[in-house]
Amino acid sequence: MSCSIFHAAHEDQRVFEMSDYQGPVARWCSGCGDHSVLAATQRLMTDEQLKPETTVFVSGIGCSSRFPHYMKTYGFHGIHGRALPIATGVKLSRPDLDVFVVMGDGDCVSIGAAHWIHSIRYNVDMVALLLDNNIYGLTKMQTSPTTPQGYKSNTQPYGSYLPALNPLEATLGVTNASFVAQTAEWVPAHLFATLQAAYRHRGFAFVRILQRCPHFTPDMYDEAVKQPDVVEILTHPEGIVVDGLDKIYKNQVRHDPANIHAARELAQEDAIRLGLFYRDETNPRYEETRSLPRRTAREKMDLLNEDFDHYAV
Amino acid sequence: MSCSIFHAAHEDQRVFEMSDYQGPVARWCSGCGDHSVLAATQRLMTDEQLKPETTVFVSGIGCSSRFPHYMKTYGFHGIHGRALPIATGVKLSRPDLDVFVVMGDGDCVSIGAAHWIHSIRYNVDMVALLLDNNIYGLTKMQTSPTTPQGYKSNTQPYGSYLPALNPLEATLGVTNASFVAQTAEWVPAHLFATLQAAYRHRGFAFVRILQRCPHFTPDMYDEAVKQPDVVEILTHPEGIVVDGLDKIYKNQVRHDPANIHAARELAQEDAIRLGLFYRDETNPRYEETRSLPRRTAREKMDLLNEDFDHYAV
Amino acid sequence: MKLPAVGATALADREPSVRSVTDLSVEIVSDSGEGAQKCGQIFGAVSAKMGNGVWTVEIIPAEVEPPPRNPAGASGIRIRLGDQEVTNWGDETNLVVAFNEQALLGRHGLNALAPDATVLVESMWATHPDPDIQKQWADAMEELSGRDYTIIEVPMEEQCLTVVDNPRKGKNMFALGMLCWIFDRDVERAKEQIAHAFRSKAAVITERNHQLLDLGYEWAEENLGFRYEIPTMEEGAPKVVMNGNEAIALGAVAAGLELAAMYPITPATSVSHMLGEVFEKYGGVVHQAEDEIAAAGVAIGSSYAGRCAFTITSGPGLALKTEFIGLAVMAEIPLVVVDVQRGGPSTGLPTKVEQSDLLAATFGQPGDAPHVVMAPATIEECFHIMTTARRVAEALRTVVVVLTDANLATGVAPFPRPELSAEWQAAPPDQRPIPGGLAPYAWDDRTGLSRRFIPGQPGGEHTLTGLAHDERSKVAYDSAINEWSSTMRSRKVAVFQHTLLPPEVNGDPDGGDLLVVGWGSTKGAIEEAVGRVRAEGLSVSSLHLTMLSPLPPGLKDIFSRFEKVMTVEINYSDKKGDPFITDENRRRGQLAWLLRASTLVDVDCWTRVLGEPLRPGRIAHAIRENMPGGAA
Amino acid sequence: MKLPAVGATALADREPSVRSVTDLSVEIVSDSGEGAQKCGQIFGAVSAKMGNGVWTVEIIPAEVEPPPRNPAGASGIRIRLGDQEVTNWGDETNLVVAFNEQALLGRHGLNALAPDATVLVESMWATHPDPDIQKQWADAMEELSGRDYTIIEVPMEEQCLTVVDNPRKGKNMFALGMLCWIFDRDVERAKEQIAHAFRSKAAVITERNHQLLDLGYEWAEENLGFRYEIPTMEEGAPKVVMNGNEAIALGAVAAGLELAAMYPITPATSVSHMLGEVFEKYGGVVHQAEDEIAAAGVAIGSSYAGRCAFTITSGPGLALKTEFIGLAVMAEIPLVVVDVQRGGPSTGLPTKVEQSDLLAATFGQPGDAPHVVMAPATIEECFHIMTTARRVAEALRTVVVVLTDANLATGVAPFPRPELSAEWQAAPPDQRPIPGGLAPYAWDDRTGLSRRFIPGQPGGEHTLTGLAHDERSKVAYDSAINEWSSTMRSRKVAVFQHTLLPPEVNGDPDGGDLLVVGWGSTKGAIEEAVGRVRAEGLSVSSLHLTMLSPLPPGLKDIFSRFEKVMTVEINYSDKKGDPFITDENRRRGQLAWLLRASTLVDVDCWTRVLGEPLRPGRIAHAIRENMPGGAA
Ligand SMILES: Cc1ncc(C[n+]2csc(CCOP(=O)(O)OP(=O)(O)O)c2C)c(N)n1
Ligand SMILES: Cc1ncc(C[n+]2csc(CCOP(=O)(O)OP(=O)(O)O)c2C)c(N)n1
Ligand code: SF4
Ligand code: SF4
Ligand SMILES: [Mg+2]
Ligand SMILES: [Mg+2]
Repeated sequence: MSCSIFHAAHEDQRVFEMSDYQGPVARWCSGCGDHSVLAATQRLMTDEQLKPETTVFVSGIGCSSRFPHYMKTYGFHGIHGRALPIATGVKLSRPDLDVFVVMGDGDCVSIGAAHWIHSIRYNVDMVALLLDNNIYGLTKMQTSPTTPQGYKSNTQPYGSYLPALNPLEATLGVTNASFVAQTAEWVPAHLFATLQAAYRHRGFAFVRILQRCPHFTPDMYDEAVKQPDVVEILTHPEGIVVDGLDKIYKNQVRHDPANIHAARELAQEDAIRLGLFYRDETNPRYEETRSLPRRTAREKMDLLNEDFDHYAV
Repeated sequence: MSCSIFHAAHEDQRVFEMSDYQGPVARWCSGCGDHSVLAATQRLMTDEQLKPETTVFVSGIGCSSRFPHYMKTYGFHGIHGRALPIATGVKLSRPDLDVFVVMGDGDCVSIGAAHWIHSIRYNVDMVALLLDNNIYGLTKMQTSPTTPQGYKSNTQPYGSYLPALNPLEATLGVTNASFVAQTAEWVPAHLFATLQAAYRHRGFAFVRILQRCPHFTPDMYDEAVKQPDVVEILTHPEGIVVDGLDKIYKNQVRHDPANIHAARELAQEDAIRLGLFYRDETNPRYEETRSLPRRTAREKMDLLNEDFDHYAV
Repeated sequence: MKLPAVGATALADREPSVRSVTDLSVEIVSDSGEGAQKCGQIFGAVSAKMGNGVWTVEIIPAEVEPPPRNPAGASGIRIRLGDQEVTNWGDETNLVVAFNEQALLGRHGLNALAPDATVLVESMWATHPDPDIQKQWADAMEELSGRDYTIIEVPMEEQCLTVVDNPRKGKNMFALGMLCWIFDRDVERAKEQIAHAFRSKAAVITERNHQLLDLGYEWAEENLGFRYEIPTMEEGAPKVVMNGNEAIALGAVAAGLELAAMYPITPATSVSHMLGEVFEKYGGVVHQAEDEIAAAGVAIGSSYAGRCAFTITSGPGLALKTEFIGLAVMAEIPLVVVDVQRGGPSTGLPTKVEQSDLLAATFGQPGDAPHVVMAPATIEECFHIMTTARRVAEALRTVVVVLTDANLATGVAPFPRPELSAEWQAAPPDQRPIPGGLAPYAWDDRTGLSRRFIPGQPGGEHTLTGLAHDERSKVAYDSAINEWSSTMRSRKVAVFQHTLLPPEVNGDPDGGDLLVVGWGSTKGAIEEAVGRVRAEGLSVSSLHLTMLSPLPPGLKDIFSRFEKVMTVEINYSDKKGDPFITDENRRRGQLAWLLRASTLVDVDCWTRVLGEPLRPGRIAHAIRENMPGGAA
Repeated sequence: MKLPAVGATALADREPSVRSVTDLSVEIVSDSGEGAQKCGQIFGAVSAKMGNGVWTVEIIPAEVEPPPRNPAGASGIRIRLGDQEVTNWGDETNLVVAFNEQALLGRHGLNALAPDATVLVESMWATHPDPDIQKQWADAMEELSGRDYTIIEVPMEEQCLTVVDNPRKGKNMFALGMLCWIFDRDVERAKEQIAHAFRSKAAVITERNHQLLDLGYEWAEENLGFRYEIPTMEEGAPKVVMNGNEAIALGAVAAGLELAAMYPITPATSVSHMLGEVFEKYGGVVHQAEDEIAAAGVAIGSSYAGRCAFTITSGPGLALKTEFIGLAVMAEIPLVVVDVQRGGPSTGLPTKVEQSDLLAATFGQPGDAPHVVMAPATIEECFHIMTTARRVAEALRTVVVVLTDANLATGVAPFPRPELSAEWQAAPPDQRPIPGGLAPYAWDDRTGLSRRFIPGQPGGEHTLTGLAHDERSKVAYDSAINEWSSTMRSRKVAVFQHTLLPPEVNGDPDGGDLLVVGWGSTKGAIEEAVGRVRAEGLSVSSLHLTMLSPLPPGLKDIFSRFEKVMTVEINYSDKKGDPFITDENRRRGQLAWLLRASTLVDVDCWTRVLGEPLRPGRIAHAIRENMPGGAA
């Protein structure tokens, strides 16, 4: 989102510290991946010097959706699955605001699926974060669409019946997708670089963040965390560039984010890949397409009188 | 769906004529593409000798969703956007029934989007027909997600603001997709062959049927109807085979329906392609995964007593 | 009685009989696509311009284009004319122009025609080459002959063919011509109106239609033996004529609403059609969302961001918005929800009128969700209520549900042109800094009111939530907080209730035998019925409620002055005396329920769900039947 | 008053004081993850086995694992013991075992502790290396000293370290040991129960827990100066002990339901956890749908196909099912909807009890949608009501909403083991041919009942629709059809109402000064309160309703025998005398509102939304305050 530039316009003497964005102590479990996403986001805001009063975090319901409460900005902790329509309304009538959306995997991919698909299509300029712990956290461990097949939960104690739905592949299948990336909460540098790229993207930036839930699924990303070799990093000058990451993550795959077909192939779950899968900034932003010159009350009344003329008896 | 075979099991002397499947005169506009889909479906049933009493047509709300009323089988004319969950419930508790779902583009792709995405994933054995006229018909010409960009409607009189959402690409992006085809209502032979392939597929068979709406969008498929050359036919021994079609449709593209990547590329809207994009019958059917031996009331009571023992004081 | 049209010569020189009336209904019925509605709209507009009271309502089949010549597929329009203002569609039709006998049969079957109605029917079918059609014609005439209709066969097709080669597209103007002669309408005015109606089309179209108009006029002059005369009113204050949905759309503009988030649904959609046309020039946006839930979410997001928005729908869509309405109430976000009621439950009767969403709109949200429900009674009120709704929603920081219905949505009538005021407009989002220490829900202990913070206001940063929260919008862990915040959300509605005035009694404020209470679109029909029975000497008055939740003050007091109180509504109630129906288990009209609970008065009800507006004659009949102490 | 635990030697030889009581509440509170709940469950089970009346209820924080040592994050369990059956969680806690002083502070803040409560609190924090913690401890003790608590410091950590290296995972068993000594519980039974509780874990776990149990027991024996004695009941009929959600789950099995379509939501989800475990062996399926709408759709599809299904949810989910409920009513498809109520509106108080979905469940559907709403009052009724609900839904071909709440869902108590009957089971889908000519809605004119056709039945082919339809399920074009089919859908509910018996009055059937009316989970608390005030000589009785729509017969008659009628509910109502609140605009309890509308009796209400079950003591107080003629 480029609104920060627009804000810079009317010059504002304030300089914001990290602490200017930090709300009350987060009430997530200790070790929860959400903590690192929160920290990275606060760092992003400091770097970009976003104004707390013109930044809005919208979320649904879930552990991850508590996110806005821990920011010192405007926040809208909505209802389960419906963060995106709310955010769309905010941005549609207030393009001057910076909008971030935080969703869980149940929130976005299950109950919120219709809004997710259609938000990709609207391409409203906002950052949409999917905090994917492959489980329903807040409601205490039920299967989510991204839960690996066979993984046991409280609703499916004999193991999930279906293969996990791949949010990247699905997103890349939707007409008008303009920014699709994946990162992991336990790779802070990559997480930050991804958030920054998403923020700077002009359009709907969808970021799937692999997130650990030590409380319910401590084993979920264990392998990926402990063995960097099972992870592949997508690299490209046009992609997400993180210096020095190759020291730990040896598997680097060059991928041009302009190539949708390659993106879709790479999105398959044969390996955990972090990076920018696809970006296309040429797609118009819906709120721009729809934005119109504002009228004064007077102007409106004159126009309204004209409209009434057509109905005059 | 293979249930007809299963039915054949308990031998049934009846032989069904087309008329055994024909309900009251359809109240669609004259020239509406829905008429031809109805005819093709009735012919399919005759060919496959489906039993009227074990066949269920489920639909949502819309012109196209009136479909079940015109069949002489069981039908469930549901509510807007929710045909798929209803059909899932029917098949889940009655795998012995043949289930067909008829949806409009607004019904399936707009309000029904979440169910559409998740039904692909469940892969319940049924035929899902998307009658796509790129418009809201019953409510009198509002923009639908598949309406071409710039096309004027009653809600968007200055032209649709967004590029049309491509249902094939989206479907192909969903994990567990098992049958994805496209046909056109004005090519009866291809329509029939596609319905037949869908019916015989064991799993969730998604068929997008390009459908004319002479009343509101007479021009929509005009070019494609008048100039066979703008249409490409996907051919492959494993695909949908229609003899003699090459006489009219010169553009034939060989495509192996086992190749998901090629399928996704071909699904792009650079040309109108008819045929089988993708098929994978190895995916388990959800209702089979979940099917369990039925218990007698007695057996259940004994089991229940055992369960109560765990709670005994 | 059935007379073939007398040959041209015959009438040429003798004067037609002129029937002078003060109130008359005309219908033009046809297959869909034959332009009957256009014909009626123009006729209505011309009549209004000439000073008659007018109410027109369209007859819309359930399918877009049902099979032709089909009783269930009749498409058309009714125009009711009067020497005074006309407030409703009336009782039965006195004059019918039918393009085929099957459409006519459809209307006959619905008892839409007066026993002595005059019918002008296309004659071609009688002699149609297809024997089945001839048979259908004969059977129809047989059936119709059971009533005292005066049936006149008119060779519309034959006549139109002299001007156009496809009469299907011309008959409506020929019919208009006939009506212009029969009612002595100013032909020039009619031609202007035609020109306006087809302004978007090529000029030749208008010309041809003018020719057809003249043709119909002349044919009638030469062949018809009767005319109608309806006194007109003085040209009073300037008027506008439109339907209720157009009034809602323009009302939204007048109210300063800038975002309409919707998902198509009959009969609400035409509001967005209208706004789709005009809204952008006001800087307004019609957002067609993927579903009704998203539409509500987008509207809420916009309101939260400082631009109060509205969402418009009908029953099934209202059901889907239930959860979001609860959120808006809990988080105190202003939201206007317009529900254009149709027949229910479920998909029900999508194109037909009903008033059965009242309880769902008021109590439909799980949890205790105090908010406001109001219903306009006239097309004019449809316009003004949008400003009221927006203001109340913002002042109370809550949801305002506006209940209109298919009757208002499709009914067309003139009303005094509003004197527009810039004051009606919403203020732009407040972006001033928030004074230090002020909380986002700094409820005034007494009133429950608080100042809304809008993103962009420095110092107002907070996270709004649908969880129980304290005045700082922090999630509530202390049990007392929930009790207190619930009290505050309820209190402000009570405060609003104190600003309301007791409704005015139509008839005798001092009381009488029976008080009829109504709400919404039935006002005109109820008051007309009450007028009739009062003329008969019955001691009956009526009361009409615009504010339904909270209810206005003084009701119990008013009710106490009447021996009996009865609501008249277009929703379902069990009929007294039906099998198994007792005073204990009887389902009552929805307003009756509300009134009983709040006043403890034994409010009776007379309701119907026939999928049509109530007819004043039937209401009058019901009143007579329900007079205390038995039928009058 | 605060006494440190007396040194081991001191007590060794003298007898502890034994406090003999008939009713006592114990709480174990801790940070989440310290096993307080497990400890309490085992203690409750053992106590029940020994013949005490028991009610346990868990204390669940709003977050999964809130920050440690945080008053708002207290996690734990309350166990109420009695010499008779215990029907509710009671008033305050008399004995508390706290793993840290902050959790204790949290409970203190919610007024959960009796003024003279005895507290056993972990002593390690007093001397914790972290000075902040020492400070917090000191401040807490300061705060607590304001009450007459008896605070005993217990070195739980220190003790447990002698057996385990991570006491966080052992303290709960140590605490259990202390409680076993204090209440003289049978240690062998306790060990069995431990073994059962950890059966899925390794044997060593059980062993270690047994050691810890003994350790706690011995420590208490040596160090505590008091014990409690609670008389036990005769071993009566065999009993089972479970919570309301487990009872719903087993009830669904008993009813022969084979498909539970759901989407997770607190506090309903544990029903599906239970069914997820056991349902498959019965041939049953738990389908976790993508959302609540789909869950309702899947259930409806299954019911339509001949296997009656149910869907389970809580407030926000009920809101989303609104449209589908309307369809099931309109198309006459049996459906059971279980709503485990929580605090609202919106997300509200997800883990807390409320009874505010009554009106939404009854009137929430746009259009007139007659259906049935019932509410179990006890855990035992949670089990049996599922069979009733399934049967009524199938017999009437309509929707039955079952309203339970978080209090029943999480409350655990023993009840007589049901005598299971195979009759309760649903019949397999009827697949017999349909007699020629029979219509899919062949309504019996008098009763509105009709035979349901199930796919697979030859000759029954038809298309079911949510559009208004005639008895052949054809879309209605004739206006009279809608009126008639609406009548039929309403009539069958009236017929059902005739099968109901008037509810029984608890107290004086002949009447008296005050009648308290309740519904759902509050029965135990209300009747206990009524018992207390009757003992004081007040003329008070109570009435509890299980059937809420339709209401049972005879209510008006019963009410007429009492000077005043008042509901007691866990939902919101304005308080009389509050600013701006008048008799006209007062929002009343939801049941009160229903009763006023149907009986026209001036039913008052006393309601609270504190996010906790009602306390009998507070109800008794409210009763005294509300006695006609002013406080007694
Ligand atoms: C309409 C509705 N349905 C269900 C719920 C219950 N609920 C709250 S959060 C949640 C899912 C949490 O999982 P996820 O979205 O993955 O977020 P996480 O807690 O894992 O971060 C559910 C089902 C709700 N609050 N509202
Ligand atoms: C919940 C709900 N929302 C909206 C509607 C109104 N509605 C009926 S059909 C329809 C869409 C029709 O378009 P489509 O699905 O493409 O079917 P078509 O008529 O074109 O065949 C809509 C919006 C409804 N009946 N229910
Ligand atoms: S439950 Fe999991 S997702 Fe939720 S806060 Fe704890 S660790 Fe994080
Ligand atoms: S409106 Fe279009 S889709 Fe509907 S019936 Fe007519 S032609 Fe078919
Ligand atoms: Mg999750
Ligand atoms: Mg369509």
